Amino acid sequence: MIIQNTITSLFHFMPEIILSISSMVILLIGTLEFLKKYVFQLTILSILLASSFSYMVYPETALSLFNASIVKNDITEFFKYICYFIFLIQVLISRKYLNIRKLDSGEFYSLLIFALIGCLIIISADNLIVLFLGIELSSLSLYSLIALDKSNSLSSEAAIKYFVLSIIASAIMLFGFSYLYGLTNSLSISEIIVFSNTNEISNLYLFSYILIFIGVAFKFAVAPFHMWLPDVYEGSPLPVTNFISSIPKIAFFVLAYKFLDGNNIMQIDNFHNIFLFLGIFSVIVGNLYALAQKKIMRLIAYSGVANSGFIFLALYAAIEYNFSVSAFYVASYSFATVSLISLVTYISSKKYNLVYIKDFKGLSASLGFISVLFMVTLLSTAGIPLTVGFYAKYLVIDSLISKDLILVATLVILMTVVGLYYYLRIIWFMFFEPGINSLVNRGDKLSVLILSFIPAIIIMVFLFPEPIFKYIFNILT
Amino acid sequence: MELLLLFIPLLLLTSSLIVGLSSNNLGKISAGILSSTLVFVALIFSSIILFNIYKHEDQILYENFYNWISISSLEIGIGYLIDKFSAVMLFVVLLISFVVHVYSISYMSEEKDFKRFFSYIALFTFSMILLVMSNNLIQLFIGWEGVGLVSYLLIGFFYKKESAIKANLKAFLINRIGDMFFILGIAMIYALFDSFDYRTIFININKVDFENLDSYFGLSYLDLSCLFLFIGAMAKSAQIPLHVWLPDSMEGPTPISALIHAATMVTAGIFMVGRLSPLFELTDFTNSFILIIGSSTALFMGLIAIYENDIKRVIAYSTISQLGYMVAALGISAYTVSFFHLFTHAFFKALLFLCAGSIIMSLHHNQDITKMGGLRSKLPVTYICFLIGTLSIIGFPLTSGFFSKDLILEVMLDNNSTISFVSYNMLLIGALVTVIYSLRLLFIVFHGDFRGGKLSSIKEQSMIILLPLILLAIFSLFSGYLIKTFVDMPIYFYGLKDIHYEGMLPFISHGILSPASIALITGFFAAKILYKDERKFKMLNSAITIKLKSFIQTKYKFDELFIYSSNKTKKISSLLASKFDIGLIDGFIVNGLPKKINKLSQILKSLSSGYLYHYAFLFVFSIVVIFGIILARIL
Amino acid sequence: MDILSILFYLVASVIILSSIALIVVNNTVHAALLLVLIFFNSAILWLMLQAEFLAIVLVLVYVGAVLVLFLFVIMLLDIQVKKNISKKMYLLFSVFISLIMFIELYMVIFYHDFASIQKEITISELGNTYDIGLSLFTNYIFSFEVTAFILLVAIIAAIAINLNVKQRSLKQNPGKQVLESKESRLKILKDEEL
Amino acid sequence: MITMTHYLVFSLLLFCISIAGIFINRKNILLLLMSIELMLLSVNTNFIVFSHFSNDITGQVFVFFILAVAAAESAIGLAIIVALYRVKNSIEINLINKLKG
Amino acid sequence: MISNILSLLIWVPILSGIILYFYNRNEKILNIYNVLINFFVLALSIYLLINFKQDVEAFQFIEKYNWINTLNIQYFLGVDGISTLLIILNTIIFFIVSIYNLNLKIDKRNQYYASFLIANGLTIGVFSSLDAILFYIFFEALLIPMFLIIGIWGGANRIYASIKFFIYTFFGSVLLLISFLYINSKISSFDINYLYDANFTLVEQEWLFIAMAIAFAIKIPMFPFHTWLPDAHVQAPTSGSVVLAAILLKVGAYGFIRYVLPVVPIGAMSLDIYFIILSLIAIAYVGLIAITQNDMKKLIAYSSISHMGFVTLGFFIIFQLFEKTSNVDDLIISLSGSLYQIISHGFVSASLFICVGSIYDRYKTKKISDLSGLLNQMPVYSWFFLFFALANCGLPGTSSFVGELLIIISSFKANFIYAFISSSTLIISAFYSLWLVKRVIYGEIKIDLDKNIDANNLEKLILFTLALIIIILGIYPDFIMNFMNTSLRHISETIIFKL
Repeated sequence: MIIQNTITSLFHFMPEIILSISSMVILLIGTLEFLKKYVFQLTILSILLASSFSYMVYPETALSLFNASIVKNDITEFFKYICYFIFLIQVLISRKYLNIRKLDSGEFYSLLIFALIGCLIIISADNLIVLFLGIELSSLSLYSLIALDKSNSLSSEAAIKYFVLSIIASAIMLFGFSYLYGLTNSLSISEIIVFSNTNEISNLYLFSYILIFIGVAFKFAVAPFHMWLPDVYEGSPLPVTNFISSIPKIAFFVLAYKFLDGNNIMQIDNFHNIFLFLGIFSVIVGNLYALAQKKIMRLIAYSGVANSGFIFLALYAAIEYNFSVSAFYVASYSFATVSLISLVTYISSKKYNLVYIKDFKGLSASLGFISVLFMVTLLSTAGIPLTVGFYAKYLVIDSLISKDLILVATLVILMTVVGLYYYLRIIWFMFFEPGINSLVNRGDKLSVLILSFIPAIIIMVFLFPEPIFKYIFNILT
Repeated sequence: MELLLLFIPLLLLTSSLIVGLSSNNLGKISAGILSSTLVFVALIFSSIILFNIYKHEDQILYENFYNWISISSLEIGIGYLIDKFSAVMLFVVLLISFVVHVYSISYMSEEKDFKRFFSYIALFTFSMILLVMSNNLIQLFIGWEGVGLVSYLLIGFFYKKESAIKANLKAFLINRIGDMFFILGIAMIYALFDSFDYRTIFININKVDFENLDSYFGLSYLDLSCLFLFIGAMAKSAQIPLHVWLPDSMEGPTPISALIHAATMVTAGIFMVGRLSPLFELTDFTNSFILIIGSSTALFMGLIAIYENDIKRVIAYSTISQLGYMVAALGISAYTVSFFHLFTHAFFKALLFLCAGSIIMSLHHNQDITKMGGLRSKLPVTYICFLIGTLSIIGFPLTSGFFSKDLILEVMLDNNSTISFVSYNMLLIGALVTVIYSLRLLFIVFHGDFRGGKLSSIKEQSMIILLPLILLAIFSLFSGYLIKTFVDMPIYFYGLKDIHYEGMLPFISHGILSPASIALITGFFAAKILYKDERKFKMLNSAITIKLKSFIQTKYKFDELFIYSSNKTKKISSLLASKFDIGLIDGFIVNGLPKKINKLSQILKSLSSGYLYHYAFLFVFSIVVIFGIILARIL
Repeated sequence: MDILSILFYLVASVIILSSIALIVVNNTVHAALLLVLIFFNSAILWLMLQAEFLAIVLVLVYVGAVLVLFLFVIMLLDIQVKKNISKKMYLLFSVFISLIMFIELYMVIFYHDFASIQKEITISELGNTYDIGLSLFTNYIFSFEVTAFILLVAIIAAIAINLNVKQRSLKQNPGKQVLESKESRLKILKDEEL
Repeated sequence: MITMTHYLVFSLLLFCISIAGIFINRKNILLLLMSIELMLLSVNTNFIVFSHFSNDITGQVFVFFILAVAAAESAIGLAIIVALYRVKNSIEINLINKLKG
Repeated sequence: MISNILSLLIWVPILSGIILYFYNRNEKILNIYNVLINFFVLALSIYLLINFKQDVEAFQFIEKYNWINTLNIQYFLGVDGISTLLIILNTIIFFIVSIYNLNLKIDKRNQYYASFLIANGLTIGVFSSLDAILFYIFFEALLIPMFLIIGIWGGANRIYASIKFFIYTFFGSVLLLISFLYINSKISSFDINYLYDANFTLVEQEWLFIAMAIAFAIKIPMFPFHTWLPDAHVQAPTSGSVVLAAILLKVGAYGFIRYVLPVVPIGAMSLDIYFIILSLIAIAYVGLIAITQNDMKKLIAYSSISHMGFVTLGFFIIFQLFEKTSNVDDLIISLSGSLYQIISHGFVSASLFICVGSIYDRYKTKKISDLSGLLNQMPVYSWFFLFFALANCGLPGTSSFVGELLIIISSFKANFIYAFISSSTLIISAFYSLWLVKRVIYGEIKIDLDKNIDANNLEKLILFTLALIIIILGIYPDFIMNFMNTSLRHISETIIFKL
């Protein structure tokens, strides 16, 4: 029976399997001189294949695979699609960048796909072991990806910082897992939730959750657990940063969702207030830090810290198990940040490196359309209307206000006003300042088309958000 | 009739627009003639109206012909209220305007902006008519501001002259001070009666319980509102202390001084008070105030004229002084008496100004009387006209000024109160002063020797200049005989004031035997000795007189007061702008706050060291804090 | 106090003491050897908890492989041993913070009643290794496969990161020389592309 | 009698010591890796304790995976350290602060 | 009758603006296209005006679609008398600006035009949206084109000004968002009609009032939130200044009358005294500041603030009027005064900025101390400038007089002091306007350009049109008064009903 179960499971798990096989194939091809140049194409092909398979094996009802190791349902599939899409764009846009830095080797793409697989496993894990392994698979791949860039002296520093801190976080999370296991005598997330709904919640149980969510907070880079993020953003190759900025966050959001949805622990004051206070703190710290930044990637990182704060606030607002707000926020933020970093990647795709914010000066003169895309994305990150980011912030503020946390809402939104300044600074550098900036390539029509995908989505969803809202509200409540 | 009334302002407006906006195709002379013709037509219309009003006794034309604003209960219209009072005023305005139009054709012929000038004076006449015809306070105010505007434009007609553009700004600003109070007064009246219409206001005047109204600054509601209205009039009619603009306004072309700054616009204040007499009648305080202001203006402004050397300024100060007489008469509720003086004054003062204009033209724009003298032989017609004007202003028996001024003095004396007695004496001295400065002017300009170089090149102006002078001279001589009309003139809703008047002959004889005659004779001799014979007296060089003289020559420092306050305003303004607005609000709060946030962020940035162990420490520290808080809450 | 208790305290105190020593010691080799000691003692502890298989794995994998790797690296890098330069205040504060963290969690654990989750301990007939193997290859087969990937990633990473692609020898490659063309050696850049 | 609490407190102590090791150490990066190993060891001990006292084998299975992952981690960690050493010619932690702010 | 006329009005300019953004070839086509679109919008708005039924109390031309059901947000458009007038003001000004822009010599012309077109559509959106969030979206989106206009085509210090403008107004609008969300959390709707029916406690109303009032006070701007405006004006290009002064400030005023007064009247009533004081300060103090400004645009900017003080005064005295007289008519008169002032100021300030802009184009300076005697060299401009300056100081016969008159007489009914301070504008505005004229227009010429630099026919047409509008509004205000009357009565009754 187990074997049969495993075989059906394998069928339903086809997309990930395709990815892992292709990852290994890519690794092999990368070593062969004459096939090396097809690595990129193969990566794209594998993602397309995986996502189309994912569509083919779309579960009609929720599925539990591999002896309750893995679940597949609407939510996991939804976020997986987002991951595939984002990953596709990231890979498409980073080819030239990698090429110049001689990073476009088989192992790079292979590790990237492994990182993706890790995240996909986190998304669909229903077992603490699988969860842990997924986390580690993606983290280990990411450490190595950061360290792979030998041309950049900062990359190994970023890698070691990420490595050490991330493992501390994992260890703390594991510590939480261990208590959780001890108390519930089970490693299955769904059983744990059943446990917390049937038993009285003891202090140790609460603390084990806190330990776990400190780990989650670390992965989201919520202040004060955010220190690694700017350094990693700055030190890693842009495609890796791009990955770190979005896909793990989606994965960890799903993790949080799985832990908290229908879990009585959410009703404990001491527990859900953590989200509130970390969220507020993160919004403040992120925005304040971002204000003083001179480097573009650090700025995006700190803005990410602020946005993670919003995600936590949204999670706080999910006391009534309404995770749609946070889900929408995560999705919208991931899209925006991917678009931002992809644009930076594209602009850096010549030997011209976009490091400082002042490097943006006069960009609109040479890359008019790209600047507009950049502006749209920035405005979305800032939460200005006409972009989907507005709804994201709107929903969070709305849910805070409906919980009568008006002061918090005001404080948080005033911090976004502070934050607006640094977004505007980039815009003004691009549009208002003169500058010599002919160091970028113009002709790459395909990349521009790809880059305009997300801004187009950002605006389209702003105009017609109802289907998305309906879908997300539907699957998450 | 209504049609005629509608046509009068329209004609003038058309004239103004046509002349003002026409292209170069319309020549100067033809523009002048066109404009004059239109005014003339309007004049004819107005005389028809005047005639009709007098034919049908007690007929009052009151109608709205245009609804300007109507919001719910608020209705403001443009209309007319023609009784004898306004009909006469209408006629005077149009007459003087016509005369000045004709005069200007020649006077301004050299100017580049000839047509602009004509456009302005037509616009002025239009506004003035709007004011005179008004049947509500707002229309009055519109006309009021309109004439102020044109006055502003005309004083600054020579826009390259620094003094001219200073003067016009000053004139407008001081008028605006009055307007501010005027509109406040209007607002107060409106708040009381919920209407701007004279009729509604006057009808309801008896229904208002004045006792129970709010009082401000110890003044009753009505006192204050009338006071505010009168302050408006003070500015327009150049009463102390808001008179300072009028002497400066002489920077404008001379015909303008005649039309606006002597005959018509400056009397708008008098007209307004007369028009609102039912209201003013009820306020004792304001009446006393008016009386004091009027009589002091009459006396003290006359004094200044004695030492003034600019021919136009002398006449300007004389105008202020004469306006003082009119205002004083208003103060004792003798509205028609005041109006009578307005009527006669309009002619002789216009005459004087136009004569002055003629002289100035002849002397190639020299206005300094110390450079004149002995012009009698060269400018005979002007001399005669000027003489008539002077006689009229000094109240020489049987000239128009005699009647009107004596009537004021009589009425003043008849009014049994201390203030009016004091005022009477002031006005009497004022009469003496009037005689002195008027004759001084006459003597210095026309008698003696010419002091400005060669006399031979000077010659009399053309008939277009002279004819208006003659016309006005005739009016100046004979308009006084209409005294009965004014004594019997009813004012809308106010009716007649009981004035002691027993007929022409007794009035003349009484007038000749009055103290005013003594003033006249004393003044004549004083002026003759001092300015015609130019005798020197030791007494005049004594310390006191010199001090007095220099005090008067400072013009009582009113100019300085206004310059000081305007400079102070500018200083305060720049101080506020730099210290408060840019310094405090903008610098400290609007830019200061972001700067502080930025500083905070810089500090935070410098705090993060980049060391791995610090990161780890912060990590654990945060965990400890979180645990601590939660434990503290649990235990 | 029974023998097991004595053993526990003995082993535990050795582990604690050597771990304290580990974090303050300057010499890396000493540290590595202390780690070996800790692992051995932990294995004893695990044996006391009837986890024989894991105890063996710990010794074999950790002491046998991982720590040897450590020592290799230590030798390879030939690190100069320098004194720890922690400032006194910082050191004190760090210890204090860790202590507080310990106290906090200690309070939570100490006041928790574990009686409810303790079950009667039975010893598996087929042995610990069998039990682990059974669940590993049935219930946790998926995890097992994922672990394989993780190890693969570790291998790839370890090699790729330190793979030095620099060409060390100056040996000519005639084939390559022949294939070179003008275009491949000389590229004319337009202004725009700069 | 040694109870579950004893074991748990022991492993907690171990955990705290190893965490202190990470930020007390300012020089040698290898010691960081060793501290991490200690941390994972304490986690493992925890799992085994729970597994033992609740008589459930899955805790030990988890430990098995943690051990495997920890091995992989140290491999990658050491690789990164070597790479770092190549760039900086040193592995002192107090020299790694190019990325900051 | 065209259905969806409001949507057309909003989206035609926005979409054509977006198209224009990507077209940058033939300048002539650009010009024609831009003017045509603006004209089309103007024509549409006039069509709206003609078909508007004045005596209907409810909103007209309603378009109501469920936009975001899940969040209660609707695509709900509709106009009443007030918004129709403001839309007309908007379209006229944008049309005039589009014609004025023909003369400009700028780079990125297509983007310039596009920004204006988009701003045009968004402003119409602000004026016609009846859903609070829709309003907020337009309100905030409007910042973006203005930000770009100031930032890209502005003067030397444009970045500071544009950032200040953007962040300051954004700061205000987030407070607005919070208020709307709070209201939604209580009544579960953003629909304006529900907002008007909603009842809140006094404390709620006070806080809501403060938040919303600050948002709109920044936009109007009221003292002490005004400091962004002079900077923005000075740095903005001429057309930008025109739009800023004529349209953007009105958005704030519109917000007050649409979303503050009728929604939280009790809160407004309990705090009205502070806002009255601020308005009075704006009138007197800001007017005083205007006097010594050396930059013409700054001067006009400060005068704008001072004039907008009248608007807010007219808004906030209504409560005291109600207490004193309990007569709806008094409220309507006061509000009419304010709205008239809004419309009039739209045209007057636009004209002044066009004049100053043209002077700047020729002399390359806006400093008053650098200029003198322009009448000698560019008489047509100077006469128009003089006229507009006179209109600015509220001369009867021009449109500004009407509003000021109504507000002064209403404020007297409320309190003597209010009237006293507000009427001081007669002096102050004359001081700054005419002193400006004296220094710039009159006198001897200082910079002799020795060229024929007077207005060309196009500029003459623009100036003449504006002057004509100002005069017509001055002598025939009844048209607008009647137009607004029903709507104002409706709003006043809503306010009174809630009190």
